[in-house]
Amino acid sequence: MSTTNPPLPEFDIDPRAFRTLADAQMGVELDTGDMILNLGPQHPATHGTLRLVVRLDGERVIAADPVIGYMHRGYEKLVEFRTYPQITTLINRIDWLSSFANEVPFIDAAEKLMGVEAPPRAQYIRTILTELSRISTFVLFLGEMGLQVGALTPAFYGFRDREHVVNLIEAVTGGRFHPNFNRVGGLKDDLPWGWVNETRTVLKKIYDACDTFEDLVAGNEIFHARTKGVGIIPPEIGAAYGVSGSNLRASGVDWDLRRDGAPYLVYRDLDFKVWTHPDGDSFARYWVRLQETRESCRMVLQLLDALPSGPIMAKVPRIIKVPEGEVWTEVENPLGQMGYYVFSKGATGPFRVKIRSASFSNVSILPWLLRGVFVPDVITILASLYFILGDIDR
Amino acid sequence: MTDVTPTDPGEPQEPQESSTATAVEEVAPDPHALDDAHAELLARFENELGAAVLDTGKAFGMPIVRVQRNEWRRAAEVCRYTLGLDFLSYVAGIDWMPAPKEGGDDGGSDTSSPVQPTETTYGITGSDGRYQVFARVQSTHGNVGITLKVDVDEDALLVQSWVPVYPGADWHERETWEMYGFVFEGHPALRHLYLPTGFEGHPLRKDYPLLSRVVKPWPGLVDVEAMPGGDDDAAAEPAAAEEAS
Amino acid sequence: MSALSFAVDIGWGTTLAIKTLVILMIVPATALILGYTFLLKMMSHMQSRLGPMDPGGFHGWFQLVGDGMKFMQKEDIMPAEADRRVFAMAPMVVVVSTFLIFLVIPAGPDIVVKNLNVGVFYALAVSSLSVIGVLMAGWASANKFSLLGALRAAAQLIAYELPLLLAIVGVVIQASTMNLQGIVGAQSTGSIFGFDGLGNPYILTQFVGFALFMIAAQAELTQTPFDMPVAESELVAGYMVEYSGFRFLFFFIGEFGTAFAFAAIAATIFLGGWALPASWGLSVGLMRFVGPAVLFAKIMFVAFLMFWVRFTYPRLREDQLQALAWKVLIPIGLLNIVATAILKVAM
Amino acid sequence: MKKPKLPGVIGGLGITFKTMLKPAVTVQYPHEREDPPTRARGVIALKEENCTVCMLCARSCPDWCIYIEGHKEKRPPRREGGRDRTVSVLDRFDIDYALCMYCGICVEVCPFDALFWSPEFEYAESNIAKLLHDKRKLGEWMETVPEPEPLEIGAEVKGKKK
Repeated sequence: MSTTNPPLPEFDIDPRAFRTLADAQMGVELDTGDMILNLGPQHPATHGTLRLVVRLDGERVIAADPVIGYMHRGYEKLVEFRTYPQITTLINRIDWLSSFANEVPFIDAAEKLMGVEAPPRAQYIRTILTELSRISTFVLFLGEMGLQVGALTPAFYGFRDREHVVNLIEAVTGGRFHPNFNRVGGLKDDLPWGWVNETRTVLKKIYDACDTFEDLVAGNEIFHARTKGVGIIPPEIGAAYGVSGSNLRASGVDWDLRRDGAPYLVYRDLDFKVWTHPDGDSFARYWVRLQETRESCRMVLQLLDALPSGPIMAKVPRIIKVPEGEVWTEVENPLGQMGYYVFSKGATGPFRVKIRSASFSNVSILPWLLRGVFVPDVITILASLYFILGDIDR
Repeated sequence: MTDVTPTDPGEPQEPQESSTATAVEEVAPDPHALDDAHAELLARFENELGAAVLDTGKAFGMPIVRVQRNEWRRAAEVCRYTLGLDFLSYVAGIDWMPAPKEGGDDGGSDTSSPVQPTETTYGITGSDGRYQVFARVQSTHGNVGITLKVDVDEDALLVQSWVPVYPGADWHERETWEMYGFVFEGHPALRHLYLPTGFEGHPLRKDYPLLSRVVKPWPGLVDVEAMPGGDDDAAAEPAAAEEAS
Repeated sequence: MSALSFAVDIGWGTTLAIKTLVILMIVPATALILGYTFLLKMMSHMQSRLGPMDPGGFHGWFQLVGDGMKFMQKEDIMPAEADRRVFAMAPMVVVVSTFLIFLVIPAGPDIVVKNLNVGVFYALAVSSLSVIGVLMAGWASANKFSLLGALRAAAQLIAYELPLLLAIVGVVIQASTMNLQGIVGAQSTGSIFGFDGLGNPYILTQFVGFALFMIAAQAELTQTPFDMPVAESELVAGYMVEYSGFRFLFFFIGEFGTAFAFAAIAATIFLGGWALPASWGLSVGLMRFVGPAVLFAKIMFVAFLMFWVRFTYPRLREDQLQALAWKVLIPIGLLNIVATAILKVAM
Repeated sequence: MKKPKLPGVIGGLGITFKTMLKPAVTVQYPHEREDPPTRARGVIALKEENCTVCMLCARSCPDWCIYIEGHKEKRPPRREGGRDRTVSVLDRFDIDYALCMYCGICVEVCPFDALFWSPEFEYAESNIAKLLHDKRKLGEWMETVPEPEPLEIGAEVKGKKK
């Protein structure tokens, strides 16, 4: 019953050539004028202020041009006027859903430049908190995707279950959204009393929540009809556009920086499965993130069992001066590959930092992906790519 | 190919006080060493491009190569089609000139932001001008990656565009164009990405002031008032003044 | 006609006035009841939250009434390029069709505004009036989103008129009358293979018809999984985007009033309407009071089904929706009619 | 225990029905309260006696939202016969919570432990100017500062000054 997308032409970027295909497709001789529709910047389907200028022929999209920059805070300029502790407070505002995971690569870069190594307990707690912020982002996505496709209820389940995880992060770091808990050389504080057992009960709840989402959304035939075969990203074109993370793994690319890239934190001592899906459509992206949420729960349980004791802060001078040099650190953030290229000239702050955020490239494939697609499918594809505006605009 | 680790020309004026924390460099294995996959990649890249490679270097296990200006697109083609580096991470720009002190040279206006050294030093593979474009490409299966750098002529500001090779470079180049002013030849439509259409000036250049900090007086400027008419000795200068530099 | 003249003999005109007054009050009241119980309380509990608690003290019963008043005093904005008269008329047309449906629904042995012989046929014919109102609203608001919403609504409502009718034809054949009182009577007196303790509610024999009717009603009311015209995440509010204040209140009443009307038709046709099985031997006088309560209970059950589906499912794309209507529902409807006819003759 | 796979369409209905019967999770805020964890960063409290007007917090605040004014005073020597001590006294210590991003750098950088975190969060104002809390108000927050909670097993307990 689900009509698949029309056969997309071999990759090219000239919409003019596509226009004839759209007409031939519709078999409409009379030349109807195109309608320019503005999706956003105030629109419920764009997670924030993304504006999509769409040229429609009837309900079918001929060309889509995302307009971004409404949330541009100019991080790369701000960073040049701040010291390292001040920057950690800033960068966890880039991808504000998994904010702890933003701080880790930058602190890792500073520690590499200074030749400082955070003690094992700090590494373990950092990995736990990164995986917890991944769980909180994905649980929200599992509910949010249902909302974009029309089902109101999963969104509330998503927020309800995510609340437990966010409370856990707040109990440790003090901040629900902006933990600012990383310091060069370790962490600001240790875990509060009874936190480990509390985390185990919460992980049990998240595990059950995943089953609920499996039945309510992933198993629903209407959801299949709306997402299967919609917005297919071929692996080689996805990689050429820099799409990373679950979006690329959903197209069958078995690539996860936690396992493959340069070793960071304690992912090397964990055994976890990298989930991929052959189809590369919106359903595959939902399915991959659902499995990755479960995988993260298992990983945090392993980490909690193997949590070493000991100090959480290495010996680091009070005023941090990072020696001269350049370093590139990349990590597997919930949204994809996040990396910092830090140029330092030996001052208390970096000379220049290139922030490679995942959603920027994930969204740059939209003009290619949205050609010949129905309007409701545009919303499905936007939801399945799962980008955060702060991540796009920096 | 000179294998140079980052040594800035000449010692900076005040001796680099070796803070206790930096682990003793020599004993630990060289942190920049390339694992064999990257070393082999670097070797293959060099014999593919031959003379086009001006300089190579490595930083923390990542090879960096500076290529000639007119070979930039060919380097991309080599990376994508011969070396199989199919994933484009980013394309970005850098301005090596140190930022002029805000509010002229009286200094002390804002000591909360870091004080960068004043002379211009270039990164690992050096640069012949103030501007450079650097990009990173990786392989999604071989988990190797390489960073390429190219110089941008200061008065011509021209760079070859990577869009025909990596379509993903489209947005990255638009951002670098509006932030630094480099014109990418062969780019389908260089127009503003982040900044509003009528925006003049290139914000990420070092000489572009951060207005928000110029407008508001720095709350840290005020000092404890000296005793009225008392015999406060000159030595009781507020301790904070020299500590912050 | 003189049904309502208990003690005093009141003229023809006054009964008509009373009846219209009752109808004018029923529709907003049912919209409030339905909206409150299902949209506010049931939906929130299904989403593990409480819903309004403070307004009106006990469980926030005053919430929708308060909303109604809020809408009334809100400014009634009309877009600059809007087609003023059509923009103003659109909500009226949509609500009128709701009022008209209530004319034929029987709530008791002789409690009905007009007992038409072609009752069912009339009800469904009138319910398709709202399509015109929706198109008028979409076109007149000079807004791309509302235009898209209106065109989707037009295609959808027309496509689902057919399954709606076909579902009813089965019942009409079995009850061999289109008069709603007749159908209610047939169900209460009928018997299934001799056992008449439960009467013969057509939901048992006409289950396919009931399922078909519920799906088509869901589409007629533009409720999920068929709420493309008012897709919040795509078209924000579909054809209602530009409406605010009192006019939006009309749309709100229209939406929930029609939901109540369709639930009433479904209850009357498939669940035996106001009547309890004849074999229980209740007197007509008593039924005159018990009837409306029974009808209300059955309507709430059917409405529960509708809203339960609405809060659980995602939304279909319109081409899938059209394919569902033309390729699946209509063939099933025709088969159902053929089967009923054969059984009718064979019995 | 893989239960027989109901078609998703029916299974979904089951879930919403079950949730309807379970109690809701809403906390009705003004009547019921859910107090934040002890480490929550709600508001910054100032212990005036510890403050020596060293300006470190004002200088390291990324948002530039701490305004301090102080003056020097003569104080009798601690031990008799000693020289008079010149001490800095705080005149004005304002934190502008309209600008503050609750990063906590000031609390950390203060060498004399004059600033503390308190999980208190109910200080919303109708007028934004009132978000500039002066010295007196910051002192009031001191009572709401909780005792530092014990750490998890395996944590190295270092001296925690109040």
